[in-house]
Amino acid sequence: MNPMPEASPVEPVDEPTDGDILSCVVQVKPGRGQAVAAYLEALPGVEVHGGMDVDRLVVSIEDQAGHLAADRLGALNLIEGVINAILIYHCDGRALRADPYASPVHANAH
Amino acid sequence: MNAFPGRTARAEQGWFKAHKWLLLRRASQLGILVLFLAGPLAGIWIVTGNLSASMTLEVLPLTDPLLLAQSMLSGAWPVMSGLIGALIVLVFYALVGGRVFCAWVCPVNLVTDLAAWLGRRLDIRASGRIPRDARYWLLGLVLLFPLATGVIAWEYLNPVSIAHRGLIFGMGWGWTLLLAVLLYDLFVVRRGWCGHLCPVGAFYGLIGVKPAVRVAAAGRERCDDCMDCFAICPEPQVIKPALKGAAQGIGPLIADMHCTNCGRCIDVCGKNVFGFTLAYRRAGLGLSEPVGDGASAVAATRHPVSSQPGG
Amino acid sequence: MSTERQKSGKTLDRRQFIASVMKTACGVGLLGLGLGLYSQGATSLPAWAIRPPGALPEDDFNGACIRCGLCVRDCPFDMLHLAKLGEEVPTGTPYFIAREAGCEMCEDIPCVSACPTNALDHALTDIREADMGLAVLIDQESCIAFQGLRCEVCFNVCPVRGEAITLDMQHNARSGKHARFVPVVHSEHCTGCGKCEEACILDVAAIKVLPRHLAKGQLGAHYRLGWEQKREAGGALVTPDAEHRYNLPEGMEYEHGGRGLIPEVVPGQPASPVPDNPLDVLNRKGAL
Amino acid sequence: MTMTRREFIKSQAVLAAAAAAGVVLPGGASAQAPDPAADLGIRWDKAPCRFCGTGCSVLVGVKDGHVVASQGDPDAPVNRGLNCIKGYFLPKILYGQDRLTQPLLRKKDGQFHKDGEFEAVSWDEAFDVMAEQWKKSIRRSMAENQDKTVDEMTSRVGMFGSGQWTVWEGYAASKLLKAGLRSNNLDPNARHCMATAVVGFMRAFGIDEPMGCYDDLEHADVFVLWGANMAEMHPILWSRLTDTRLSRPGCEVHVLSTYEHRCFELADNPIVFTPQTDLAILNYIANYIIETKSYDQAFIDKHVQFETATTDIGYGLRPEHPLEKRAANAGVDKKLPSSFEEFAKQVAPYTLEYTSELSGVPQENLLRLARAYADPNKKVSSFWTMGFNQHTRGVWANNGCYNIHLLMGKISEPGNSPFSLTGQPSACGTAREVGTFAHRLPADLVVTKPEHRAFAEKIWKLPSGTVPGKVGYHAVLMHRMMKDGKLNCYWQMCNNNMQAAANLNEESYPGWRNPEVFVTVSDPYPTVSAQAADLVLPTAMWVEKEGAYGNAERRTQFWREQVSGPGQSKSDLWQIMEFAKRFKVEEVWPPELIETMPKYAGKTLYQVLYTNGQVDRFPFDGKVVDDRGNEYDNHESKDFGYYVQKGLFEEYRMFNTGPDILKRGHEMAEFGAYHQARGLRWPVIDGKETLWRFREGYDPHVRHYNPEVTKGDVYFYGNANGRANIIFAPYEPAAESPDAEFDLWLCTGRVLEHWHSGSMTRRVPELYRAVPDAVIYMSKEDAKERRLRDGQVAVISTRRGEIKARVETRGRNRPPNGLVFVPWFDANRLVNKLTLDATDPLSKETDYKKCACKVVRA
Repeated sequence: MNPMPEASPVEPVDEPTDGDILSCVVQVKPGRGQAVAAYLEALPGVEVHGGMDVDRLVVSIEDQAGHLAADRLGALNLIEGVINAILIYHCDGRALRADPYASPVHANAH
Repeated sequence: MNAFPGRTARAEQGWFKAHKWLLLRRASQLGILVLFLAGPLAGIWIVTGNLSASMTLEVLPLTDPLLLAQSMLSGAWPVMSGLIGALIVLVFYALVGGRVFCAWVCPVNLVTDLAAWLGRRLDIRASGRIPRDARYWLLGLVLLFPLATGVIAWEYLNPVSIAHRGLIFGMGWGWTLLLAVLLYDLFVVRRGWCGHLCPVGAFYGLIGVKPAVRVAAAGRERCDDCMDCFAICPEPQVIKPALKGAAQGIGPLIADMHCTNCGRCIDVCGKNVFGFTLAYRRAGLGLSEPVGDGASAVAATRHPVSSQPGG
Repeated sequence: MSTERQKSGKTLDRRQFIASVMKTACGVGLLGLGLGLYSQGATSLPAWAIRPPGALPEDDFNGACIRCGLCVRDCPFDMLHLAKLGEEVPTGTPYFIAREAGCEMCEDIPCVSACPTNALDHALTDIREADMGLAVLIDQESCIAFQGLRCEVCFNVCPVRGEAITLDMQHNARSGKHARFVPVVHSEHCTGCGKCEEACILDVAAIKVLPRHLAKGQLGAHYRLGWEQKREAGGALVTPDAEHRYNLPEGMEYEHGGRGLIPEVVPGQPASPVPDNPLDVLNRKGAL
Repeated sequence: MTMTRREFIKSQAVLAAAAAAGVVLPGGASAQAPDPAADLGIRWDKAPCRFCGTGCSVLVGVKDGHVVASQGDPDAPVNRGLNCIKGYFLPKILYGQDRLTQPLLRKKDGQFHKDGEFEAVSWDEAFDVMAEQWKKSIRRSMAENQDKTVDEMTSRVGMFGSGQWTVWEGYAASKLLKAGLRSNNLDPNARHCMATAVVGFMRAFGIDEPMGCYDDLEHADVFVLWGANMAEMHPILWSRLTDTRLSRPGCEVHVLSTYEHRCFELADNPIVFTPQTDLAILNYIANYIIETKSYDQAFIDKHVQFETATTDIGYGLRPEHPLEKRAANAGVDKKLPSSFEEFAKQVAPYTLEYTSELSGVPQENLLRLARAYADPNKKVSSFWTMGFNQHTRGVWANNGCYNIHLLMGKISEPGNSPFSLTGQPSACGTAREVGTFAHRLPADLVVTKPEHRAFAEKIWKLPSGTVPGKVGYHAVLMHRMMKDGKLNCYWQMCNNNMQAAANLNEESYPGWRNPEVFVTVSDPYPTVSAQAADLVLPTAMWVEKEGAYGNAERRTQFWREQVSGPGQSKSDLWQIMEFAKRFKVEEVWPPELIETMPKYAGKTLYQVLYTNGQVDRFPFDGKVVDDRGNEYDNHESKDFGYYVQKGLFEEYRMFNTGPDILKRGHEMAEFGAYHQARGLRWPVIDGKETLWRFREGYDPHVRHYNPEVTKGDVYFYGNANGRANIIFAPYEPAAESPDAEFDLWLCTGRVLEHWHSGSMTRRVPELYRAVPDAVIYMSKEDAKERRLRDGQVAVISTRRGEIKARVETRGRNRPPNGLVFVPWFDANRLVNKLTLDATDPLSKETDYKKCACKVVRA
């Protein structure tokens, strides 16, 4: 049985179930919060969750085929208007893959 | 039946006579150890350092010449105090007899004597045979290492220095080496280490080729072939020419450089055959030096001399 | 001449002799090979073990040191150990662990004078020229001085304080009105004595003494630091410019080498918005 | 809503980032964000640091009744999340392994005996024995006071308090001693640190405490440090000063000291002067200002008056001491009116040449310093601590600095500030404001003035004439009186005076071990004082009790009891109030006094002083709750049945807040406000803090005292005519200078890593490892001259004693030739065996910075 063809690097695979997940805080030059947030949203696998008004964006990045989340984090620093991006939380995809079909966790379980 | 060597001597001349030189030797070995340990244990600093190099009363430097040689071969020029220490040791052993270090100073000797004693007591036959000259090869190797690799590799396994340094500065896993020597001597080769392998002994033997102090089988005519001296002696091959060489005109002097002047043969011999002799006394007695010595001694014409038992 | 039996005995002896010699030789050779391999492994010194002052480079040291322990005995502060068999350090050689007890940098260096074989080089007379290693402030995250707290214990205990280690005073951008006193090690003066690592108040020391080859980088031979060169040379290497003159609006001045454009001095306001020391601006986030 | 495991992980990641960025996320995502602290089970609450007068605020983390962590309080304006190395180790100071847990009394075969061995006893037995001793002494005092007026009565009992007491502990002690036991022998160890500053303030401004605040650090152009090693003694303030120096163009730092210390690393104008010659330097600067006519004539005309101090006032030694006999006006503090011209003439002799030659300071350094002060558009802040205060002419030195600032009018405005830094965390809050000095009553009132005593007695609801009028024994006098057998009961709280007081061999130790004296020491640890005491009481420390400290910028900070003390240890407050229960009014007050208020007959002092309807006004329902619902203990209120701290504080506020108080200017907010804020800088008038005093616009009192004051002008309402005093005082030599035999100056002090006598910080392993023992800091030449090598043990001795310590020539302090510095934190090297108990005769504060010693090989 031939191995599953590697997803072509160009078109991103939606809702990957096994990549790493990481969240970071992106310090932005004053007043540039909105613009940079919009720019980041456009990047594949990157979501901005808040902080646009205080120039400190809360961003989550997920692995995309061909684009590792960690590389993406590094790339953020080079974007115009970004002072720096600091990693806050990084969950390894493999840990997730261990039991991807675990019973869904209810929001207020604890 | 386990008759042990010296039993007759003990019976006839009393326990003390049968162990006199043994006690003196042990006193010397342990005495030297106490001198070194007085500092760290009791704070009385007489001798600092260890057998590799020491400083006595901040005046007298003593250095192990073999080790210093290895150090120099690795390219390090020694300090004046190190050099003087080595010269002092060389002169001392040249006079007193090179392998006196093995019998009277070396801590490993306690272990090999113990092995020999256990062997005799428990009647364990260590039947292994290796040539006694292996130690000279090892000595060559030991000196070659610093020359080739610039590192004194021998010191990583040298039981002599590790034992003594272990006793003074902390043993660590050093005891395993001593255990190995003990088991090797007990089960593999009788007197395996000191008699066959130890390059330190070999080196000191080479220094003490012409010592002033020697054992002589002066009263060999009284020998009744009880073989006690052969049983007790760590280097039995040195006795035969002196004891039985009268016919071939070989003098009563144990001329072989492997003799460690340990004096056990004197102790155990019920007939007072053996005794220490000093060079000038020997000259007086006309006991000339045998012409060439070493294992293949060629017969040399010499008139037999009656001599009293050694000092 | 000798009898036949004797002759044959001799020839037998010779063959037997040569055989036994060969056997011994290869036996000892095998032993030597084993010893060589073991010694190769044993001579690699772990980073935390530091040689006493004046020690030769590591492999020369292993050749020169005869493991006599005289340096250990003569150390007035009892902080040297002799490696025991089984420890990672080559057996019998002296070392100390900085975190346990650093070298007190005695001015008369008793350990060197006690060494009989120049393993501790007697050429070392000024303890400040010793090179036991190099202190490196490795963990800047846990070092509380980097966070702005007033610690400086490593700076205070250093026997060569002010040269081997100095405090770089920087603006604390987070608090906005405090300064950070950041310890900086200078490799040309640091002797690697380990007092800083010993005294570091963290549970695990943030500043550690490493062997110099592990700690030091090396500037490309093709490049020099301009301001260093100027300082060393005592003046500009290239003749400085002729005096510059500018077209400026009334009341404005322009300071070529210094503060650049200087708007007319508004009374009560500090003369210029920019501090005269360029580094002051660079070290601050300013309006960022 | 169900989430896959992946979504759950992702939301966690986002929430963590949000928490780190301090951003509130829209939508419900943050709803179930577990509070990172809560799930670790640590309860955080604020508290001021236990150590120096800076007053940094920390958050203390408590879990299962144990302080497990601390952090710099990020929202505190003083330190914004930073600490020094001592603050970093605050959680560890509570848990030294030899913490005292039960009272210990010297006993021999079951009975108290002066030379017996310490044995554990119960609190009751401890207080019974103590009460018996105190009553015996009080009976003798009452007999001696039989026919004395209230202004002449003395007492044989005394208490030695501390600038590390909480505000209410000082207040309760003051009530017990002055009102209850009618003894003014209550002095704090702040006598050793801030008494000179107090007298300096009172003589110049008629009111205590600095007029500036820490914000001067961010506004000054020039900083001048007079005998203040801020780099080590006020680390966080030094950090702020350094930041201003680095970022404000043209900012200069001048450092004056008798030896080179850590502040010299930033000194643009380093000045090392011969001890005592700072007086000449101050007069020279005044002279320079007058000669160059750069003084602010308008300011002088409107706000300043001139006086001249009585000179040749001795050195506060025993009367029979030759120096004291030779002094013409020993101890006289009278000031004579003078004028600007008179002052100009008086400072005229202090020319640049004379001063430079006398002080050994190069002329250009003095000139640069004088120019900085005299430059009208440069804002100058002067900072000083023990260099000025522990000084046989300390009051003159304090006034000398005020003279310069007043001549230039550079005072009471941002950046222009003569700032007397406080050493201890609550020397201001407790010792000075509550007035636990031998001559003081709360809010700058004094015992010698009848109307002040009457006012206090009115508030305390006591018969008039209860509070004695004669000034009690100050710190140094206490030890002398104990040695002479005139003070027979001594209770030392929250400090370590056996190690701290000067001249241990001749005064302190003989005094404490005098058989006629019963010494009690309350301390968490077995200190040197405990060793020399007769009864040792285990004491709860810092966050083991609810407390309040007042720092150097008049900021009062409260904290709650976060953990309980180990074993049977109790807070100082509890001990004072419990001990008060042992005295009936009849045993301490003469019958005629009781008759004036018969309702007190038969009552205990506890009932009279602490359940007078004011102290016990606030109920206590078993716990203290903060605004986040956390609950805290309060062992005193639980034992006494009412909210003790609140009651005491509110009664104390009747002295400084309210319509009919005698001395305005010390107003404080009500009790609750201080638990909600990181401290408020008094005077707090209708909830608003005062930053700069005596300046209209910043200080409401100015408008009150001087309605037609022009906008932004000053008015020194401490003095009746609103004018501050410029007081001339000449240079006078030190009490004991080096001579042929004792050829070196000896200066003592502290190091960054240790606090005072090291009883807490030396029990933190890392701090002990960083600085294990006291060393003799010496110059290289001095060491070489005496054949001493670095690290070698030497014997340092004076006419009074000797100790052994190692020599340090490469350390943080680099003394000039002729001077050595020895820190006093080491219990094994009691440097106060060497020091001379000479004091400033006006403030009675010991001069620890100068005596003559010699150093020889051990």
